[in-house]
Amino acid sequence: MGNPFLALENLTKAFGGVVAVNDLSFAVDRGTVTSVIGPNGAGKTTMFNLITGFAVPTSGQVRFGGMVISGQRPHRIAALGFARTFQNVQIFPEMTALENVMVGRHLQSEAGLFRSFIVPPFFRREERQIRADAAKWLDFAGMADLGDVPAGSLPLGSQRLLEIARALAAEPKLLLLDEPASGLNARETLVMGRMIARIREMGITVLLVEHDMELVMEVSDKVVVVNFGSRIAYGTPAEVQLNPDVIAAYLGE
Amino acid sequence: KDREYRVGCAFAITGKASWLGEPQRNTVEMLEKEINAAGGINGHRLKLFIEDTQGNNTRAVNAIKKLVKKHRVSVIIGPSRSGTSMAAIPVVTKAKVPMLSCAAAESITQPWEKRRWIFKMGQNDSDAARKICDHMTAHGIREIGILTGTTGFGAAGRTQLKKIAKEYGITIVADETYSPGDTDMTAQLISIRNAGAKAVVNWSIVPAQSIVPQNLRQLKIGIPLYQSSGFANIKYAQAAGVAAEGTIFPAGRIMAVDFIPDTHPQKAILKKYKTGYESVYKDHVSTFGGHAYDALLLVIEAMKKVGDDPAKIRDFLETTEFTGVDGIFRFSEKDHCGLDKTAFEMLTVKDGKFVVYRK
Amino acid sequence: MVKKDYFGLCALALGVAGTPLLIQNDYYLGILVFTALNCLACTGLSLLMGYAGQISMGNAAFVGLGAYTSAILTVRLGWNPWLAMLAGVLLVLAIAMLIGIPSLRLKGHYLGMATLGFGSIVHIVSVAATGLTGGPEGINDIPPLGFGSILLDSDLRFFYFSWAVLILGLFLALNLIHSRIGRGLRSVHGSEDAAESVGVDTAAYKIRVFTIGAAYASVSGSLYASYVSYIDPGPFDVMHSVLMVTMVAVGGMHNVWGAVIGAALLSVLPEALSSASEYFEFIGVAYDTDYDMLIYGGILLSIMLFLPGGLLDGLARLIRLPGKLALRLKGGTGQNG
Amino acid sequence: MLRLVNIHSAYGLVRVLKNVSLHVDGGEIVTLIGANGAGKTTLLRAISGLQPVQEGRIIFDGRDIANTRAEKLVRFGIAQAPEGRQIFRPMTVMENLELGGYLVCRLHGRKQLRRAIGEMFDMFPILRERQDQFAGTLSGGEQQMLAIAMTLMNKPRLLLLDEPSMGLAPLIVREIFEIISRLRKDEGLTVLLVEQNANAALRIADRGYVMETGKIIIQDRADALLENPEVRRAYLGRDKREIWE
Amino acid sequence: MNTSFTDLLQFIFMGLQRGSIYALAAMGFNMIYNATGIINFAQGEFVVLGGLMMVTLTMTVQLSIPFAFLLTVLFVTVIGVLMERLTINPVKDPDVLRLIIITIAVSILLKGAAMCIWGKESHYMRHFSGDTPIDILGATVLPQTLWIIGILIVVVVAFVLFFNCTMTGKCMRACAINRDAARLAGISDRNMVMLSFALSAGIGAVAGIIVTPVIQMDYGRGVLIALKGFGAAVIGGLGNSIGAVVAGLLFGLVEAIGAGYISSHYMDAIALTLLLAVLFVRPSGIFGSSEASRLKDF
Ligand SMILES: Nc1ncnc2c1ncn2[C@@H]1O[C@H](COP(=O)(O)OP(=O)(O)OP(=O)(O)O)[C@@H](O)[C@H]1O
Ligand SMILES: Nc1ncnc2c1ncn2[C@@H]1O[C@H](COP(=O)(O)OP(=O)(O)OP(=O)(O)O)[C@@H](O)[C@H]1O
Ligand SMILES: CC(C)C[C@H](N)C(=O)O
Ligand SMILES: [Mg+2]
Ligand SMILES: [Mg+2]
Repeated sequence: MGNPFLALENLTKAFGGVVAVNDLSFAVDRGTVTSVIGPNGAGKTTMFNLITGFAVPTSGQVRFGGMVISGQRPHRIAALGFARTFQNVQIFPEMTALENVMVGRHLQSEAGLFRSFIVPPFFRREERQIRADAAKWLDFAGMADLGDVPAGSLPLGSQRLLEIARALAAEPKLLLLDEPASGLNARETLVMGRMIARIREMGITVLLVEHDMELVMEVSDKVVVVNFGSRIAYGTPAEVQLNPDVIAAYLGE
Repeated sequence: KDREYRVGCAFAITGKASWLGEPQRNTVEMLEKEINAAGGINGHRLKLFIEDTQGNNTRAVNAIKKLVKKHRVSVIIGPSRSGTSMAAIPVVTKAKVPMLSCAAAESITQPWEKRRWIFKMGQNDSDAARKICDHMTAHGIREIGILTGTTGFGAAGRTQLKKIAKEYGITIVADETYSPGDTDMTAQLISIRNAGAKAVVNWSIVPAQSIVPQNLRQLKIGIPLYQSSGFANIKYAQAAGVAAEGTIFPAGRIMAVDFIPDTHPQKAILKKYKTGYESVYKDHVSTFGGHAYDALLLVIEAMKKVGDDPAKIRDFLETTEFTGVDGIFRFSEKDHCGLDKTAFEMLTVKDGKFVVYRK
Repeated sequence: MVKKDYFGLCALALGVAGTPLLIQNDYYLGILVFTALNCLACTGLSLLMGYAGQISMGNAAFVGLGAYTSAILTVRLGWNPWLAMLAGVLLVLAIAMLIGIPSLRLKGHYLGMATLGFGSIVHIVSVAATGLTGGPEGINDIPPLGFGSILLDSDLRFFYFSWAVLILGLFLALNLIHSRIGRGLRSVHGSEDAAESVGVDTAAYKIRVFTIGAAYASVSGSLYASYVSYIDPGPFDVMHSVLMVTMVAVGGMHNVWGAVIGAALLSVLPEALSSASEYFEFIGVAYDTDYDMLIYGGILLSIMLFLPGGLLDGLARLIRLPGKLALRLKGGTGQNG
Repeated sequence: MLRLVNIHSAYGLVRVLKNVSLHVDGGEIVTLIGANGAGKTTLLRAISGLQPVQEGRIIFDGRDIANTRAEKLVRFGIAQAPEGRQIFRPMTVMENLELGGYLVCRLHGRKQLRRAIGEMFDMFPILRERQDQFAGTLSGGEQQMLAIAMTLMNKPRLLLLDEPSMGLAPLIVREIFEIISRLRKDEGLTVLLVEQNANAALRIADRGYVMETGKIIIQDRADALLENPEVRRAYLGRDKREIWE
Repeated sequence: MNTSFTDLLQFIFMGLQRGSIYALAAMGFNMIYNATGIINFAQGEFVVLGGLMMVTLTMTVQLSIPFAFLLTVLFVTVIGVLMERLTINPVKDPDVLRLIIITIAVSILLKGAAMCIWGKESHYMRHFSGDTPIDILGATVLPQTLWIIGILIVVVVAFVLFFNCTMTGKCMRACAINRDAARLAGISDRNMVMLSFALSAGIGAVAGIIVTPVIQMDYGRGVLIALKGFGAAVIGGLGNSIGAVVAGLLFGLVEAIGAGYISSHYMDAIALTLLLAVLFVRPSGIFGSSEASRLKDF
């Protein structure tokens, strides 16, 4: 087709005087893990918001399989096969962990308002299916035994995993992870790394924002480095790691 | 002989219309004691069941049902307001228990075919309107502005004023309203003044009755102010202070007992009620309490004659003539109110007191 | 959870069927009718408040619109009451949609105020449009509903009917809650961003549940009109909207059953208080109706202070208490050993 | 300086801290590490007065402060940078810092407050640039810096840090750890540090505790912990490749 | 002078008088909103208690107006503090809706108590300086109206100064936004919330005292005042004092002018429609920042 899987084209977002994302362009190939790194306030989260519809670009656009998607409402973009997690975890605290993941199956199920109204749940095959699928994804995240716990009382690390399980339950084509390892200890981060690798093996393209360099280096195919909203480097982890600009702006010594 | 006679009362004792219900409750409690102290009705003890409707339709329906079905009363006195009375009508009609409403709206007893079990103590709004129009005609006033509150009472007054004014050939040049909680009617009064009205009629309940005269005075609009029978409580005049001086309104005679000649047939009962009430409760009588007084006296009289069978009481009432606090009731099959405009006296405020209007 | 809900529904149905064996007095049945009507309106409101996390302080307006549509169409135009009720629902759906679209963009207290304002406007119109609504004088002689020649004109019949409608309403609401759509709604409450990120159209969902709640209210209003057969603007003012919000909150927001229990309590409480004077008289204490308000406020306050999760939750905890105590004791010994 | 004796604490009926004892001496940096949900945050909240303690004593400067209200403890010189960027989101960065320095303002006046804010801006220059922006619109890392700066405003004697490095870029993490060391050196600050980045934390700490499911299971000197095989496997376990297999 | 101008002027005075009450009520709402995030439904009862207490002190006890004024404000402030101590403070984990329902319950209790103490009828009180109308450019104004407007100005200035020159206002807001964080900064949430209740009860009392001479007072009057005040607070942008005053006055003026020129039957509906229109255009009120309110829970 020639069209890249996902392409950011001269993407710019300004908040008043602050230009959070500045003329940013890069492409993501299908089935890869691309990491975005950069100092605090570089515009990584803003970029995620622009891709997933939570913010509207000031100029430039996001293309998905050749189609311009930026500017659409988030749920429309989700319907295209995008799923994400949030830097400040966003879960449904009053629902159980399993129910959280069941919400993730929203787009994979179809019962409409009328049917939902008339038919009680035990007569609905779909409902059982949703539950089973959700349980599967919860298990994938290593939380099989926490299904009945209200999500709000889970420790932070588990909430992060729950977010990922919910996103995966939507069976996305593209998964955007915003600092999934923050708040995890070294060992837990390793587990997270393994999980990202498995997600990639399932054929899901991953866009990752992370400050844990070891994780980034381990799992990424490509790394994009941004500073002040602009791209300052792009390449394989090894290349980027040695780039003097990156060292000066981000990694230090 | 030891069986008690049961009478139900449903008044707006609390809530927005408590100024109606409270004197009514006080009145019937006073009478109950009096009657029982005097040996009851033909030896039967009189037992009152008093319910608070809170001036609320749903509560009123429940209260009436409670009286009818739980307390099995023979007759009901109240409710205090037009709206709650209307809501109660289907219940008592179905239960075949007579009800003596203490409200005033005409639709409570009309159409008479559908209101066989309903009687009404409050003087007709239309008669109050007639009384006002008589007075205005006599003083050459032909253009008026009306000002009514958006309560059941005010709305009924508005309807009647419009109808009766037409009968009298009086033009309503301005028709203004305000909501019950409103506390400033200057805008409406200015509209009335600008429309060229020669008098204002205000038809409402507290506290607007006291505020309208004050607003008029503030605006220096020097035209006469007429108020409805709802003004008939001396406290409202006191609240308005000097501004209330000269306010003209129709009222039951209970408001002007001292001015009624001894020869008047109502004089005795008026005096009895007023002195009785004021000595027991250390408070001024009001016409509203008077409605309950008449209602209970009527019921007692009926029970004396025909016992406590609801149907018999109803039949008895339909043929009764009774001189009460509110006027001289002449009930008939088609007229379950039985009062006409002679029940009213035109009063005015003079030196902070109600006096009969004399030109 | 799911099972419990439907068992509860069956239990409720059985209870309703059996009630007239215990209670024959029309007075008590009448109270239960009003209870059912309040429960019905609150069920709809609880979908909005408890599940979608949005507040509406204008629900009484929808009850009123339903009631007035029924009354006007039957009395003035002679429509069949069922048809009038349906017309009420349709009208309310349309109005709810119209007012919901701009309002539901607002949040929290702003949404509260907007719905409150809408509710007051409807109330003011019902007072001022005397030609249509009869104004404060109201509309009387509203015909009863009926099935063929069987008219719902006795308290017993209406009792069965109103509770059947409530049970049906609850059944539908429970279906909705335990469905994909219901989860979507609850997710809106938890985090709109997260809900959007998995494809839930939060704006559309809020409007849907708002209109559904309004339809419940409308049916409740139509039933009220035909049961009492007289309406005036009184029962549909903003204080009744506030009362409904209170009912839902007192019962426990996060569950329709909470709404039902809260509505039931606050419907029955004033009636119970109205008999308070009899009890007090019985034990020889002077009691004035005026104290009702104090007692009512006191009870409401105590529930909110001492039962943080609402009545339903309080009851549930009471039932589970022995088990929990046992658990705690076990935990304690485990610690020491 | 701070001594916890047999602390118990619970959320409702769920016991989270079970018989925890630890101590931090004046001028020390002590780090607390442990898996997700071990109870570290709860422990810090218990010290700072946000979390009720069912049993046990918390002794600070010789007085039992268990269940003393948090706002009072701040006056004693205990400050906590809580987990999860507890800032005032709908207020500007400037307002946040002013509030952080509430006590400075109360005790020493506006001028001191301005000075302290100036110092924070020097420490985190990005905050100066963002001073009129609503704190809730800051990037995650900027929020974290703000939260730490707010805590430092009051010049505490005992600093409780809950995962300060969370969401910060490597450069900044290093900077923060340097700031902590410097404050300890220059001003004799005492620090109790909860960190997931155990490697870095143990490197600047004097001593460390390891917590698991609400209990302290290991305590030792920091350098010893760094070498402890059990700790290495569970919390520092980068070099254990087998987890990949 | 031409009548249409004097009429307009008359409506404006009427609007300002009405609006002043709404503005004061709205400021009371804001005070508690800022410190807790809740809408205090008992705000109207503070106004009522202020009015009724003042009636008793001046008409029955025959105290001089300034002395009675102080005593009344003190009395209602104490009620506000008690309310906070007994019903708001004991709530462990404050949930906004639950607290609001608590304030509804308290408002019912206060209303009930006022009814038992002062009875059901309207109470009236003499005007501060007589009720002889004053002519201003052809419009007639009661001296009390001038008192009302004057006292509103004094109160507004005092509060704006207080909140801008001390940190207290910010601290209050901090408590509502994030209680734990506020406490960690050394701010006593309990004192702030209590202070907010005290101040808002005090403002309520002042409102009650100054309006009672012109509108009279009865136990049930609180609801309406509260609703309008709430509307003004929301339109002005919750939490914003200047917004409250502007919106309150605007509300009063719209009502007065609507009643004067359009229709008294729909006067309230006109004001409310305007309110809705404003909200739909500016979802966070006239002076509210939409960005800030997006960052708030309530
Ligand atoms: N609504 C807004 N108004 C003003 N500035 C904003 C807004 N949202 C974000 N910014 C600014 O834009 C910049 C980019 O923020 P963003 O959250 O994208 O950073 P980030 O790269 O994700 O950083 P971090 O690694 O700290 O999470 C920040 O400096 C932030 O302060
Ligand atoms: N509000 C709450 N209600 C119930 N349980 C809670 C609550 N907060 C925390 N917990 C539970 O308390 C335990 C300890 O949590 P805590 O947050 O103290 O852990 P932590 O060691 O700080 O973990 P993390 O590394 O994820 O920050 C966890 O099991 C958690 O599920
Ligand atoms: C008797 C009247 C003064 C009251 C009137 N019946 C009402 O409905 O309010
Ligand atoms: Mg970010
Ligand atoms: Mg933690």
